[in-house]
Amino acid sequence: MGINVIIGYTLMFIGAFFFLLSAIGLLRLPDLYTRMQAATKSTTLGAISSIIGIGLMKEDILIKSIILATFIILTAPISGSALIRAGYKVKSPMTDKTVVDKFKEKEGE
Amino acid sequence: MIFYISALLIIGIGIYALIIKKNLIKIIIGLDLIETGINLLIVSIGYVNGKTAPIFSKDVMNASLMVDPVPQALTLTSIVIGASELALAAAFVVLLYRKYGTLDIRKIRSLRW
Amino acid sequence: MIRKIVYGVFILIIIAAIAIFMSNYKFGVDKMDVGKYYLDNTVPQTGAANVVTSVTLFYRGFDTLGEVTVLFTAALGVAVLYFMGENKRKQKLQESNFVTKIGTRVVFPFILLTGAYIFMHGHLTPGGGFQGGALIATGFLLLYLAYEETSIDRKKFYLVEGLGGLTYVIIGLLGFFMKGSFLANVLPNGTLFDLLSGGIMLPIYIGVGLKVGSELSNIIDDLMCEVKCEEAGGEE
Amino acid sequence: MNIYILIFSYLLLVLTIILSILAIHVKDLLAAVIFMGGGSLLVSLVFLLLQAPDVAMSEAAIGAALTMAIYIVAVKKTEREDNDD
Amino acid sequence: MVNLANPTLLVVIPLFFAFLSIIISPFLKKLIKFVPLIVSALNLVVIYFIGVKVLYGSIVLGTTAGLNPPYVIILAVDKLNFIIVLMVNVLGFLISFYNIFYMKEEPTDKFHILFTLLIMASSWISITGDLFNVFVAFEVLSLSSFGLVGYMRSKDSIEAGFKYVVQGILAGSLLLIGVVLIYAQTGTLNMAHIATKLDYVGSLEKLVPYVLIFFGLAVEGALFPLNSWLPDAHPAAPSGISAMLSGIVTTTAIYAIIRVTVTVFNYSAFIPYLFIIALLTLFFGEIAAFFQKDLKRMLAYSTIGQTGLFVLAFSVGTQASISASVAQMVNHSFSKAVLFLVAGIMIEAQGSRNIDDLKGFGRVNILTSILFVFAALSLIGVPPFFGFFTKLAILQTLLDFPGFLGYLSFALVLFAAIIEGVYFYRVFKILFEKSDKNFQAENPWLVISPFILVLILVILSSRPMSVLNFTNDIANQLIQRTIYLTSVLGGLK
Repeated sequence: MGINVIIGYTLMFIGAFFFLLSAIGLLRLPDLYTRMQAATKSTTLGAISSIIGIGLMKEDILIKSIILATFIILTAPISGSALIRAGYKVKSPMTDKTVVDKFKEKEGE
Repeated sequence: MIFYISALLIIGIGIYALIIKKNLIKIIIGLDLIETGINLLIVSIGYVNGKTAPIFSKDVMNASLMVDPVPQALTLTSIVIGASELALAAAFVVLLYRKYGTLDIRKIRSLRW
Repeated sequence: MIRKIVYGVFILIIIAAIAIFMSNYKFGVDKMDVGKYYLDNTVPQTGAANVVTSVTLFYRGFDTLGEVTVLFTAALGVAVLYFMGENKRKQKLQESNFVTKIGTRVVFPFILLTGAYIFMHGHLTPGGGFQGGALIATGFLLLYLAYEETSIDRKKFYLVEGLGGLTYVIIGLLGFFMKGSFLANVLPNGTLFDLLSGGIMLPIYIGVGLKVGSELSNIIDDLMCEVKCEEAGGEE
Repeated sequence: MNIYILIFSYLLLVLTIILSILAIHVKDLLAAVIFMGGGSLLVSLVFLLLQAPDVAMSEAAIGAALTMAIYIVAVKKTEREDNDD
Repeated sequence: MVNLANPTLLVVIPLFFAFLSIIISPFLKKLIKFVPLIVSALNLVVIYFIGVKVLYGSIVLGTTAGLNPPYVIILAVDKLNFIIVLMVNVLGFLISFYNIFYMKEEPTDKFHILFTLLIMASSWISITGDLFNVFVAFEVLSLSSFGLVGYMRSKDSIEAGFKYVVQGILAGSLLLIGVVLIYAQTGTLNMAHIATKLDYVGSLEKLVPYVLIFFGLAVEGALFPLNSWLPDAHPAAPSGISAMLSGIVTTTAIYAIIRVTVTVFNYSAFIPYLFIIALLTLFFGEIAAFFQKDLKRMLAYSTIGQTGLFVLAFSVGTQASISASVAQMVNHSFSKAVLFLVAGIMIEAQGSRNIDDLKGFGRVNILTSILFVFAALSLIGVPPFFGFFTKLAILQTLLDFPGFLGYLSFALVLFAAIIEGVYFYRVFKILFEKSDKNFQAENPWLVISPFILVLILVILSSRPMSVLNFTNDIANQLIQRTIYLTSVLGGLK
C-alpha cells in the first residue's frame, strides 16, 4: 500500500464527499442562485479531487488527469457564472431572505 | 437484451413523434430520436459479452479478447450522416417559419400528411 | 386521421418484426465474420493501434470518403438555404458578460489544441478526424457566444475545407497510381504505438479533422448569421 | 459485463427513454431540445459501457454538442411555445 | 498508362473537382459553372474504357485499399449497371450544359457543385458492390437533391423540400436498419459475400431485412405507398434538376432495388407483392397526371406512372420481361429528361407553369415544341418511336404472367397508355392553337441539350431490334447471378 495509493483513496473520498454535499445543497437551497452555487462547487472541487486521486494511484495516467483537472478548473466556473447571469436576465425569483443585489446597483447607475 | 429493447423503444418513440406531433421542431426531434435509436442498435449488435474495446494498448494485446470493430465504424459514419441530415432539416424549418410564420403543420397547406 | 392510424400500425409492425428478427441473434453473441479478419491483421497490415480507425479509414476507406462528402453536401445545402444575398444588416445582440469573454479567451486555444490532439492521435487512442473536427467547431461556437461581433473569414475556411478533402482524395489517388487500387497504403507502416505509425491514416485524419472543423464552423457561421442578421428588406 | 455495469446501464437506458418521452411531450420547445441533448449525452455514456469509446466521443461531440446548438438556434429563430392540439 | 477501366475513378473524379471548386469558389466564381460539364465528360471517358471490357461479358471490378473483396469495399460493373452509369453521365453531361445557361439565381457556384455531387452520387449508387456503401451513396444523393430542390427558396419549393427531407431521412433510416440487420445475420457487408451466405437462410427469415431495404429505396424510387413527396418536389426544383431527378435519380433507386432483389436476396417469393405495388403506382400515377393543370406536376405524376410500368415489367420475373423493363427504363429516362428540359424553356418563356398559358407557344418557338412532341410520342409508345417497341415487349411479357393478374395488368397498361395519349394530346392542342400572345423566342443555347437527347432517341428508334437484343443479354447476365458472385468473390466461397 504505497503512500500515493493512500493519498489517492483519501482524495477520492473527499471528492465523493463534496458530491454528496452539493447534492444535499441542490435539494435544500431556496432559489436558483444559491442552488447554482452548490452545483458548481460539486463539479469543480469534487471532480478535481477524485481525478487527481485516480491520477496519483496510477502513474501513467497522472499527466492526463492533471490536464483534465486544469480543463475543468477553466471551464466549470465560467459556465456556472454564465448560467446564473442568464437566470438573472430571465428574472427567476430570488428568495425573500436576499440582503443585497449588487447586480441591480451596478445596473442601476 | 435490454439494449435491443431500449433501442427499438427509442426508435418507436421517434416514429410516434413523427406521426402524431404537429409542431415542426417536434418532428425534427422525432427524426433525431430515430437516428439515436439506430446508432444504439448498431453498437449493441457489435457487442460481445466480456470483451474489451478494440484498441491495442500496452496491456491489451490479445486480439481475440476484443469487441467487433465493424459496427463501431458503421456507427461513426451513421452519427455524422444523421447530424448533417438534421442540420439541413433544421435549416428548412427556419425557412418555413420565415415564409409561413407558423410551426404548425396544419397551417402549411401541403404538409398535412 | 385514418391515414395516421394506418401509418402508426404500419410502423408498429416494422418494430415488432425487427424485434422478432433480433430474437434469434442474441445480444452479446459473437457474430463476427469479417470483424475477426480485421482484428487479427490490423497491426501487420496497417500498423495502427486503434482497430476501429483502421476499419473506418483503411479497410472501408471508401465509406468514410462518402461520409466526408455527405458532410460537404450538408454544409453546401445549409449555405444555399440560408443564402440572403448581400443585403444583410447586423442586428444588435445582448452584451455577453465579462466572465465569459475572458474565459473564452483563455479556453479557446486549449479547445483547439485538444481537437488537434484527438485527430492527430486518431490511430492510437479513441477518437479521430470527426471527433477532433467537431471539438474545433465547438471552440468556434464558444467564440460566437462570447463575442457577438465575431465573423469568421469564409474564404479561408472554404480553403481549409477544400484542402482537407483534397488530401483525402489525393492520397487515395496516390494509392491508385502507385499500387493500382484506390486508397492503397503507400506510406510505411512504422512501429506500433508511435505517432508516425499507421501508414496513410495520419495524413488522412489530419485532412479530415481540419475539413470537419472548418465545415461545421461554416454551418455554425450560417446559423449564427441567421440569428444575428435579419434579412434586410421585406419578404416576397 | 459484470453486474454493476449492467445495473448502471439499465439505469442509463431507462433515463434515456424517460428523457426522450419528455422531449416529445413537454410544451416548451427549448426544454424539449435540452431534454433531447441530455438524452443523447446519456446514450454516449451507454456507448462507453458497450466498449465503444470512439463512438461515445463522436456521439458526445457531434450528437450532443453541435446538433443541440443547431436546434437551439432553430428554436431561437422560430417560436418557443408549442401551441399543440 | 495506368488502366483507366477502374470504376472507382467514376466517384473520385467528381469528388476531386468538387473539392477543388470549393477552394476556388471565392476567387473564380465564373469558372465553376463548367465543373459539372468537365466531370461528366471525364466520367464518360472512363465509362468508355470500362464499356470496352464489359461488352465482352466480363465484369469490371474496382477494389479499394489493395486487398481482395469481402474484406474491402469493391465496385462492380456488369452490363446492367454499365447501362445505368452510361445514362447517368450522358444525361448529366447534357443537363449540366443546359444548366450553364438556365441558372441565374444567386449562389450559382454552390448550385453547380451540388449538381456535380448529384451526378457522382447517382453513378456511385449504380456501381457499388457493398451494401453499406449503397446507404452512404443514397445519403449523398438525397442530401444533394434536398439542397437542389430547396434551391429556389420560394414558398412552394421550401414546402416541397421539407416534405422531401422528412421522407428522405425516414427512407435513409429504414435502409440503414435493413443493412444493419443483414450485418447481424451474415457478419459481412459485401453484396456478393452476403448473397452466398443468404442462400442457406430460409426465405421467411430474410424477409425483414429485405422489406426494410425495399421500402428504404422505394421512397426514392417513387413506388406507390411512399411517393407523396415526388409530385411536389420534382416541379419545385429548377427545371434542369427536375429533369435529373425524374430521369436519373428514380432510375438508379429502382436499379438498386433490382440489384438487391435479384443478386443479393435471390428473392422470388416477394415478386407478386412487387407486382401489385407496381400496378398501383402505374394506376395512381397516370390517373393523377390526367387531372393536373401545372405542366411540371403533370410530368412528375407521369414519372410515377412510368416507373410503375417498368417495375411492373421487371416483377414478371422472366428474362424477356427484365429486358423489356430495362429498355423501357432507358426510353423513359431520355424522353422524360427532354420533356422537363423543354418544360423549363416554356416556363421561362411565359412565366407561369400553368398549361393553359402556353396557348400558341408552338407557333412562335417551333423547334422546342417539336422536341416536346417527339419526346412525348416516344414516351407514350407511338409506332415509329423507340417507346413503341419497348411497350410492345412489355405487353408481350405481361401475357405470360399466370392467372387473372396477367390479363388485368395487360388491360391496365393499355388503359394507362390511352390516358397518357389523352393528356399529352391536350398539351399539343394548346401548344399549336392560334393565339395573339407573343412569346419571346427561346434561348437557342437551351435547345441544344434536348435536341441531342431527341437525336439519341431517334437513333434508338432506328435500330430497336439490336437494342432489345442487348437488353436481352443484360437480363441474361442478371438472371444468372452466379457469374456476378464468382467474379466478385474470385471463387472464394
